[in-house]
Amino acid sequence: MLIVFIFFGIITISSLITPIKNGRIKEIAIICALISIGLYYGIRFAQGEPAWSPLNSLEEWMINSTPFNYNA
Amino acid sequence: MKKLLKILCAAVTLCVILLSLGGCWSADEISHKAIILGISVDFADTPEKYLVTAQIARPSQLKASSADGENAYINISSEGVGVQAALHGFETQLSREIYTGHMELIIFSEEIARSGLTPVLDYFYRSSEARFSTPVIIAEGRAADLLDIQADLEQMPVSSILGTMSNQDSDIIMSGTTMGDLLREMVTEHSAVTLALFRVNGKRAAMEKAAVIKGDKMIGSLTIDQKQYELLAGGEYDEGVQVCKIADGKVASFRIMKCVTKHNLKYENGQFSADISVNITGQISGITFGGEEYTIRAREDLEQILRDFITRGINDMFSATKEINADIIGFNEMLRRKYPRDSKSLLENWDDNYRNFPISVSVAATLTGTGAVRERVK
Amino acid sequence: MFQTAEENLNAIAAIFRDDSDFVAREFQLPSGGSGAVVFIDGLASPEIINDFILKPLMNDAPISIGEAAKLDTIEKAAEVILDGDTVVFLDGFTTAAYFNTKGFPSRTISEPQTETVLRGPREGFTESMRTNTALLRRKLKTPDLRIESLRMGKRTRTTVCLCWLDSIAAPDLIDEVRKRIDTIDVDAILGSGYVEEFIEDDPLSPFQTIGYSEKPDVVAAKLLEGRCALIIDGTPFALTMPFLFIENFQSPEDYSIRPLSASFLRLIRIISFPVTLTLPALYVALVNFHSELIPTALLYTIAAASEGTPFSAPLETAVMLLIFEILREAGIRLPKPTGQAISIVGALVMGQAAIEAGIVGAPVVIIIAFCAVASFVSPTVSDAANLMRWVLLLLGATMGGFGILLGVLSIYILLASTQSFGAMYLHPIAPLSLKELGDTVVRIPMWMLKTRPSALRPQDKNRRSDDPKPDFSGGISPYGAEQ
Amino acid sequence: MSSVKITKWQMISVGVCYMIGAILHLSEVSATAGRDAWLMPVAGLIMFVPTAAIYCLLVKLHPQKCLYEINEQALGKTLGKVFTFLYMLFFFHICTLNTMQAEAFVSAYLLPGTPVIVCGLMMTAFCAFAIYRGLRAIIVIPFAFGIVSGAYLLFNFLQSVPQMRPEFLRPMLAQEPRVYLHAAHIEATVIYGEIIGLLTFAGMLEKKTKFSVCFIITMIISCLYLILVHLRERTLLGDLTPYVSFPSFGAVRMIGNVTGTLSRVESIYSLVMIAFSIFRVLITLWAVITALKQVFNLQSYTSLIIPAAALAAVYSMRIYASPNDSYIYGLNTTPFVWTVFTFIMPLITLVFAAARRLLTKMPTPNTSRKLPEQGAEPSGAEGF
Repeated sequence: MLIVFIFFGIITISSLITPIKNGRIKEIAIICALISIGLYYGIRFAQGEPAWSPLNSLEEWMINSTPFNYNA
Repeated sequence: MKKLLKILCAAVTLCVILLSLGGCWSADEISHKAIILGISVDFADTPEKYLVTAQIARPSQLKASSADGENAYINISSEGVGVQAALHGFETQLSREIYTGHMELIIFSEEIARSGLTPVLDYFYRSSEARFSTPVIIAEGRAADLLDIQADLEQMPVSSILGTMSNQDSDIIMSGTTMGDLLREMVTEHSAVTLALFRVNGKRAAMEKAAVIKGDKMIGSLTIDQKQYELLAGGEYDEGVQVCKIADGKVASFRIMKCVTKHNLKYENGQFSADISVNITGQISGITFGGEEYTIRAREDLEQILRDFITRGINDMFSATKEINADIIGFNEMLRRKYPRDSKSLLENWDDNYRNFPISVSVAATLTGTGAVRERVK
Repeated sequence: MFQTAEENLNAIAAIFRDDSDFVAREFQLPSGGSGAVVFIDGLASPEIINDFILKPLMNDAPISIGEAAKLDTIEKAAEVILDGDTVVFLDGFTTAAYFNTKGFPSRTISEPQTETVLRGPREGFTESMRTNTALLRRKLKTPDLRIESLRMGKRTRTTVCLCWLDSIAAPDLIDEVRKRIDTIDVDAILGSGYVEEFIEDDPLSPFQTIGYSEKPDVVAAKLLEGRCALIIDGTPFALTMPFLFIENFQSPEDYSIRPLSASFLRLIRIISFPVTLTLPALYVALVNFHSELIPTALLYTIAAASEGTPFSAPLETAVMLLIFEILREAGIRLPKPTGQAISIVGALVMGQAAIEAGIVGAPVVIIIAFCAVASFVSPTVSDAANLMRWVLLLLGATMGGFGILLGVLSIYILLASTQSFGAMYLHPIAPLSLKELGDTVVRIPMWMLKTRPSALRPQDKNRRSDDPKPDFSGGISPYGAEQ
Repeated sequence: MSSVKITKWQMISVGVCYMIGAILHLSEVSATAGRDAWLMPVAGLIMFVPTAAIYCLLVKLHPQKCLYEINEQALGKTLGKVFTFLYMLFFFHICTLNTMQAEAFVSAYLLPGTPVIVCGLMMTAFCAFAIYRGLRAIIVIPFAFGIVSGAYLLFNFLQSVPQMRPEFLRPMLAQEPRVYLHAAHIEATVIYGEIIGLLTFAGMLEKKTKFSVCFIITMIISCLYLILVHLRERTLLGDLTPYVSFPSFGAVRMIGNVTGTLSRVESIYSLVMIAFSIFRVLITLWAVITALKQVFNLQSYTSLIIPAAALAAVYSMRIYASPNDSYIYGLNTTPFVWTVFTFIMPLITLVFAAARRLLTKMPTPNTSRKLPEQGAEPSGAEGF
């Protein structure tokens, strides 16, 4: 299992090479943001704890305190 | 461009190595699998435990002719609190992993059927390997004995039981009720379903009765004839033989080729009633009495005999089912579908109302031929 | 160039430095002054030189050779000599003249070994470019068949002929090919493979995007559809561009046999590609992952067969596959092309022995043999299939049906997104055009074949006029019918 | 956008394959509507008509423009970018929801031993490869693949016909209207609403084909397909439907060995279903990446592909606490969240676009036919 994580980690990092080569800062920033979010979720998943997800918390709030649900 | 090429090649080779290392999680060799063909579940001697017996095929013996004593199967049994625990017990005895992907038969003993099937069936319909289309049967006495019968024409007892069921199915009586049908009936309340009831006499298994399951408990059994009339009344009758015993020594048997059944439910001034019309076409297949008068010219009397016999059969089948108040034809479903609102009150306690639910039966029989011979050989 | 023939002669002799096959012959002109004839023995044919150049020069008669031109530099003279022509230096002239006296020996026209045909023309290209272009001219006797020759390779200076039909081929295709050929700066072009790798679209993809053929009628048919061909001096294989994936399954045989059987054969070729690609992977996936799909009786035979064998199913398949690859390669290296058949027979015998020895199960040998035979049905695509088969086997062994599904979809995407000189590779299937399926997946009769493949963007779309096929029934009344 | 030109039938085949990919969402609809689930696609389509009208009008007002360009053209630079970013989040959630459901399905039925994350990563790796090869390859998948698996689905349906019991469908329409409203709302937003993904490449249609024609044909074909799926589910499973986790797959498990040899056909059926949901993941991932390119207006998105795919795979593990939660939320709140994205936001874009169109046309007499003011108040059924 760990091997698969390492393998996909290498591939994602390797996608940084071309933008660094031709110096596109915006792309590097976005890729780093994506990778950091991915790491956050990857680690939370590896440790088995739940992670914050916008959709989950939005719908939790809708169920508890708004009329917008069918409470089936 | 050159750099990209290098990365591409590196990535591909890395992927190949890692995939082969990390993969093969859920791959298990066929030769490391114990292929289970049939499972029988009994109450174990120690209370609260089940004795599960599994029939496992031995492929290498299959090719060799079974004459040299080595049968092509082995029966393993183990005890456990539930079916899952018992199946897990097999792992300790067997050299291979158990594989239920090809399971073709599930047998429960009558005691378990009478005490309730849900705790036992639960494992089967949750597991991803079992199929809803696996037939379920009930065994009188110990279910494990059914797995030890002598499989004369087949290589394995399970396939010989399946063989008898499929002949019966096409010929007269038993449609192999699958796990899916059983589940569907158990889910709809107040409805009942019939399963084949096998009994071991000597070295062979014979199917003489049909167990009636209501909810998830077995509440009684029907004889083979009653079961046949239930099929006639329910409209699931393909073809078969109907033997009418008029008096001692005088028997007429007919070959039924087509049977069209219509149920129409009536609801007048608060009173529900059902009218079943059965239209049978058949052939004379054997007469053991009578002289000149019972030939083709006497067709009307033979049809009359067949009509009376079937009407009486269906009526006493309904009276039998009303006794143990199991609505195996499924009138409650028909009523709910036809009169969803008005039948609500009746269906509330359908168990008692079924007892005095008026069912009228009208049978029409036409005989189209007398087999290969036109006249009766004196 | 110099004034006198002698200095010119010495200059060119300096270039060739007394090679054994370099011949220089001085002579005196009857009207005074000396001259020299220079040629390479073996490349130029001595009879033409003696009768048509030396004799007239000796007695002041005009030289009557068709192809002749002037030369002004010694280097060009050397280049021309190497082509097999003869150069004549005369006193008092600063330019020389060269005459076409090519006469080098070349193979006679024979039936190509790789593309054998039961019924249809049997002549194949040879190594000399002139005969090849001549063969092509005989097939396409139209004035708008352009044959443009270019020089490639600094050292080998091989001449390459780019041929196309002016009224059909798309002009931008020809410019594109010409542009790509000019970009090649390599010192040697010895075979068609060199050129192919330099100018093809997707160097890394295992599927070829440039077709090759040894038969002039096949090349002619492709030119008529709007492609262009590259005939390379010194190799019998002509390259045809652009190349579509469906051409792997079209064989010249199809157009000379009945349309129904031709369509049936073509469907078999098309089906054999996915079979040879996915069969071993499917077997491994079925046995290891989804064994509930196998009918129970077959499950027992497979289980019984693989009872005693030491290897696991994927390893066993991989070992057998490797053995068959080695045997196939050995079969090709055997002198005759029938070697391939021998290798398969050898393989089956070896497989049988392996089964008896209990190393391999019987089902595996059957599947691998069938898969190897299926790959011979369309040889041009079989080398790509061999590679892809291993990738799919790996995916099948690790992820089962799911892995194979991803693998097959990836191959489909790889094919669908490759282009060959601007033409979509999976032309009639990927961007689907139903009326083009006629000549590709199934061969409709000739008189229904009205248009050229639209992917090649031909200038003039239809092959024949639109009038329907005349109905000949009832033309001649059968004999003895007129009572 | 790139110079890819899409023909009419390619757009329709992409739309239909995209809709078939929603097969794993259908358990919510059959759970609410139960016996009459097979009528819900029609009810959902009727409730979907206002949204469909908005999409067609949006594309008509901005020919040859994709969703994101429409946003920027109609709403101006900044608000357009905000809307595109919200759409990107929406598409990202659809993509991860589908990955999660497909993963759970694969690891439950096809590869019991393989960890779920590996199935997810393999799926998104394939999607990354497809996007890397370009839109021309993605557009071409559905046609050839659709025909092969369409033929198999038909064969599978015919195979289950002998065991169908039509009487399970009766009594029809015997439940109270609130149930039908709820099921139609789910159908209109969660299943039909996600078709907004098609708008992201609606601009690449050829000149001569109109988007609304393709859109209507797609909706009709997918509605027919959904009816068939529910019909088979109900007639095979009867009252078992609420108990089975994947009803459309559970129905296939009921088929006995009708063809004699091939007895357990559901593995092939599940592979075909997974292929369609992978296609849906592919389209939504492509929409996310092009949205990123549009919002931060980068030159090329090729380097973004792999990180986005890897994030989709990892995030799909933790989008909900467990796959069953998605079923519960799918019943209750997801329809409302999806209504905002699939109905409200396009409605606002349309209002802006129409207003902008009127302003530009105001000085000159309005020669062209007066555009029907589409900003009609959503019909009662749609309300909360």
